[in-house]
Amino acid sequence: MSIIVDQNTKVLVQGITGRDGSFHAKAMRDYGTQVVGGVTPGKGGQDVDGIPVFNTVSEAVKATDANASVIYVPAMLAVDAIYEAADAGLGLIVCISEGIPVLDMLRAYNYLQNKNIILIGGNCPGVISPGKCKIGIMPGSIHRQGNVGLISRSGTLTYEVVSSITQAGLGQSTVVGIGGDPVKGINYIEVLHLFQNDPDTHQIVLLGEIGGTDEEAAAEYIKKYVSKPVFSFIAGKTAPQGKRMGHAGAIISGGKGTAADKVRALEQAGVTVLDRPDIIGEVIAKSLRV
Amino acid sequence: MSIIVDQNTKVLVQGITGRDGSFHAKAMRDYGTQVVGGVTPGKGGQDVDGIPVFNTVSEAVKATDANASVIYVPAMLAVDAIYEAADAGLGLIVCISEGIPVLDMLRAYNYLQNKNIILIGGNCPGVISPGKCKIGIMPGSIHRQGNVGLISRSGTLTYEVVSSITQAGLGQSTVVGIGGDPVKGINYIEVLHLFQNDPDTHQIVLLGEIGGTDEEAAAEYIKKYVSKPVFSFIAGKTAPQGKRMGHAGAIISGGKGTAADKVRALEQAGVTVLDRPDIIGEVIAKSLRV
Amino acid sequence: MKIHEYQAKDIFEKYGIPVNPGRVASTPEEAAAYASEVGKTVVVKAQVHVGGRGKAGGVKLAHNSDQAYQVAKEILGMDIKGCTVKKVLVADGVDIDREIYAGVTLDLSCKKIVFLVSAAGGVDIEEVAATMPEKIKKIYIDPLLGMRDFQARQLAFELFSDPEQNKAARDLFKKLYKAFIETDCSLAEINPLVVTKQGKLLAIDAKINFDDNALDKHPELMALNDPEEEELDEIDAKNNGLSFIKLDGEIGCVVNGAGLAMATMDIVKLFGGEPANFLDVGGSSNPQKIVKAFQLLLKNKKIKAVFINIFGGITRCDDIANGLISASQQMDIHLPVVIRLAGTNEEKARQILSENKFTAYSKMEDAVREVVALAKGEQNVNNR
Amino acid sequence: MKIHEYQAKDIFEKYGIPVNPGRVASTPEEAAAYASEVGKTVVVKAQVHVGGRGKAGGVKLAHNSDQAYQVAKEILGMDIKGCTVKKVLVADGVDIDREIYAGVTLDLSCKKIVFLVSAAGGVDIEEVAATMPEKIKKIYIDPLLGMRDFQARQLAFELFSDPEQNKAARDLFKKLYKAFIETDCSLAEINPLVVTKQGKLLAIDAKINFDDNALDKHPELMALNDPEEEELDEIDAKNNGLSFIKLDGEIGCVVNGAGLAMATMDIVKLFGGEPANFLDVGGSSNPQKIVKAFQLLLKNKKIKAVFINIFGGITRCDDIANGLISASQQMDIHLPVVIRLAGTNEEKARQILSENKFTAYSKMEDAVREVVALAKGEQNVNNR
Repeated sequence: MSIIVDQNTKVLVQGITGRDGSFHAKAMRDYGTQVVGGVTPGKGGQDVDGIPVFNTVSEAVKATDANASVIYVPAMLAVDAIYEAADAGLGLIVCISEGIPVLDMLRAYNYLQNKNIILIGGNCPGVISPGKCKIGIMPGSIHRQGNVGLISRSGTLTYEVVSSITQAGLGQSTVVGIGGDPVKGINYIEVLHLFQNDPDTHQIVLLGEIGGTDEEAAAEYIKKYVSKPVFSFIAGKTAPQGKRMGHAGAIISGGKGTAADKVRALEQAGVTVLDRPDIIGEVIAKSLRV
Repeated sequence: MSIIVDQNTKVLVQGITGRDGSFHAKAMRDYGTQVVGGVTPGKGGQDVDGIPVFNTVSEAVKATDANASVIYVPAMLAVDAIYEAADAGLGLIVCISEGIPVLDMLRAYNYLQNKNIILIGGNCPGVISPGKCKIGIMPGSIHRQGNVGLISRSGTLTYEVVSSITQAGLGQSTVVGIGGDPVKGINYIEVLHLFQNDPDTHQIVLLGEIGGTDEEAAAEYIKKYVSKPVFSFIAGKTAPQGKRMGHAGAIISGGKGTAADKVRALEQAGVTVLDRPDIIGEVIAKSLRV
Repeated sequence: MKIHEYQAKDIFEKYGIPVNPGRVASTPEEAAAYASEVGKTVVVKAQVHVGGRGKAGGVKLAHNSDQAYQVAKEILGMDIKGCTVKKVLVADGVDIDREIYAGVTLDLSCKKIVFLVSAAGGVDIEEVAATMPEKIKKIYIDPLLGMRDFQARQLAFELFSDPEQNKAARDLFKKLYKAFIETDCSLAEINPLVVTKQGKLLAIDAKINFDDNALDKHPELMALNDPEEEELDEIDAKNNGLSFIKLDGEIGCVVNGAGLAMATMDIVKLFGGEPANFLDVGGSSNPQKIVKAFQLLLKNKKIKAVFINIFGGITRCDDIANGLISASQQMDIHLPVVIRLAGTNEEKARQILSENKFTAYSKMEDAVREVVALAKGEQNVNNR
Repeated sequence: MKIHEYQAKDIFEKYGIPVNPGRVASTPEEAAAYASEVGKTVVVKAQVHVGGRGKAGGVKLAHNSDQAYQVAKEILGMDIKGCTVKKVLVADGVDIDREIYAGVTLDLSCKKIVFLVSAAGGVDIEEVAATMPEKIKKIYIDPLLGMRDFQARQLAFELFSDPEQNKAARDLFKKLYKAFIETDCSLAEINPLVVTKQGKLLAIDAKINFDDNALDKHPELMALNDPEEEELDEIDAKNNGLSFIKLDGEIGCVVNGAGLAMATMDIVKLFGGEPANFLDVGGSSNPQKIVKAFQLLLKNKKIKAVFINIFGGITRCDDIANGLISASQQMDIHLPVVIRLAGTNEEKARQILSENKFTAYSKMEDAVREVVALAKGEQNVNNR
């Protein structure tokens, strides 16, 4: 078992004919993901390395029975792509695109409520259940099937930690990069809930960063509902106040959302918070040997 | 027991200082309804025959613990009043106002989905559970507590039938006037569902009229899910095609939604369809004596 | 509210939808003048609020200004399904390559806005819907979200593979949606939307119905109101808060509530009478409405008896009674009037009536029997 | 993107929000000219992108044109929290009766738009929020529905019992919301919104932050960009697809991804170094970005060593390697460079680097140890 994706996930790639779309469509397929089709308006009928391209998502769904979509279109078109995927009945939408206007995303977020659709991102690396399905841009090779579930707001920081887990001889059940934007789809709590109920997830890693109060909210949830061991690292201890650190989310203002706040909240929830990400794998491995 | 309203329903009157609002606020209270307050922007602090008036619904809810609202404001303000009531957390909104622009109502309808709010109307007479609570404009005196549940798209036609039921020595469990507008809140099927599950409702009367296909949809629902005896009358047999008969809903076009269609659908669902409304009470009474 | 093709085209143009040029004309001279101005083939089209004008001979080609004069003369004054043609639209001829249908309306069953397109344009779309539903592509639009780009694409890819036409269509569909929403339409339709031989999209017909309830939001649209002769009474009624439709029978009906009004007509018929009209005095009636109701009824010389059937809810019976008294004072009601009253303020009403020598039934059946008998010239059927 | 008060007032005016008149001035002469034009008391206000200008002496009254000259001279060129004042707004003085706060922003925890008002205006609203939260009224707005009339009423009744002021406030709040939405703001704020002694509402200050991600939708707003001196490098970086913030340390960081970039800074610090900057080359990097990154780093004379830390996902390691080679060819990188590469196309990248006599670590810890040592003048900490 795994959460969100597995062997039966059939993926459409929206923006498949672009530089990133075509590269990662092939990379996902090479990893073993069922990439059943792609969408680029006006390029219907073509193919990308054998993957058929359609003009619209609904057409693609009809032809391929896809149940998930990954979006690689330019930021200004990304929200429309989300609506198109949602409207076509796809239950999982992974939005890689970065730089989406916040109010547009806010509308999409509210539109998707109560629609039984999982949106991951935007501005996220995607989701992978090693050995089963990879949707997104993460390098597949660093992953290994196992029992650590990982949630993160950051892409490359996630790879760092995945890599440390793999190198420590362990593996991942599912890795979910929820993205660094202030308004995004799935958040820590929903993923924590899924991991808590996933029998194949034995430990959970939560990677956070400064800005917002999502980690604090996650800590409260962990305290109440998560019985599995949770490990964490919070990026941005050295960041100055009031500055936006790349991720729109990573901004500290009004004295809220500092690394110290988040670390305190998580530790109070019983989470093991480490001061560097690259040793998380080792620490988990050690905890298992005890 | 009764559906939608009972002794514990606490009602706010939106538009309480208007001609209809003040008249019916008093009439409802005289009937025994808990009319706990009213709202008219700018008249907060006044009272209508002892009923306190507030500037906003949220203020009124805070002060009175109201859980329902009835709207008597002019048509152009009615949708805003619906939003205000919904936003203030009221679980039942009865909109009497007539002449609401359709697209505005369409937006409100979609907004209320999945919000666990019952909207009745607009352009409706309201809802009454005789002896317990009356919300709307129906004359209370013609009602009598009993076991016939009644649903109708028309106001005065409903009174006619209520009156015939009472005169036949029976009474009503709850009478729901869902309103004659093309886009409205609660519809036949939701009310049928509630009546089917209400132990105090033994027979159901469904009053319909030409236009739309709601009665046909109700017939299908009855066939599948309703085991209680259903009696019906469909108004508009003599109406000419393509003409709008007062109710925006009552228009036959494209050969769909004729009285004959509806009667056929209901009869196929096992409903007793009568050719005049004023004998329904007698017919039900007779069915009980058999 | 229905408007004419030329008015709908004006609105479409305001929203940037390309239409073929033209001018409205009330006389053959005006039609000929425009034809000579443009100096090419024109189409002369009857402007009436009913469909099927083509089959009725209300649309004709004219290759020069003499012909334009001639066909305009033929069409003006023509009767199309009971409507007299008072205006024609003289529109520039277009070289047509393809005819498409595009329309926006409400889908009441799913409570969304529905955008329909079909490659089978230029014909009766309801017939296409009935016989070849697969030829119509439907897109459902959430009114809170509005029409999204991808929805315009879904429609456009259904019809156009040519990239430029596809783009033009997407753009046009979004504008049509915008016009629909911003003017509170119940229907906005282009049939046909043509592709010209030059490959351009052009709306050569246009149909808009507005939501009557929303007209107060759009005073500028009220000015477009140009009711057909036969609608005049209905509109006069509406302006007075009544809902009125003339029928063929001899029993005038005055009822409160549309459902009861229809039921009243049904029962009159069931008891052997023929209703002369549908008339709903509406909720929250004031006495003046009854006066207006009688004014409307008395215009209809076929009426032999009047049936007032009131079950008061928000309508108060005493208002109705007062209205009737006023009407009887202001005009000569030379017809027998049968009254049935029940509900809110019924007792007050009975008192007012009895003080003025009217009586009222409380059971509908008794009243119907009497009014049917009176209309047939019989008397005192109920022995009162 | 932040804009100045005078620019924000222009936008508010376009949306019909009443503001007190004024003119922007870059010289004391211009300030004096405006003051003499209006012939009454003016306020001279520093235009900088930081708060607290009042306390810093950047806002002063002037009762005549001489005084306006004088205070403008004092304020222009002043340093406020590191920003040099290059412009002042000379605004007409207002007789103030009450000061109110009104602002619109996002509430990220509930994913709605939040409209805040407070009767305690004219002061630091964040302090009010912290110490007297009950003095702030919040209304949450569903972005799909937009601000409804009743919400404007809820806000207005919180502040105004006078019917006319109440109405004016409702109107103003709706306009502020409209401005917020239509220009894609992240913050639109009036503090204070004043009631004048004449009873009129007037925005005498204005603050707008735009959503950087949405600026492509509003080319006209780009023209308002007037970055402070200290922001210039950050903006230069942004225009080149980089995210850059200058810090005080001596180790220049070039990282892909904001989270890893922050983590890299944290680890550098943990190992005894001091990061000189935050620099995220972003996803989907092209080689040119690395060249730009080095241009930015080399401007900072404090930097003693550069740390390139890349974990390729959408970023491909070979792009980074190629960028580094280009940079080393185009400019004199006189600093030691420590590289760590992992992820997508890592092998390709290692080959490119080795062909050009660079080596790269694969473990972050090793690389950090080396770069910290190099920055301290030590050598070969990892004995390679």
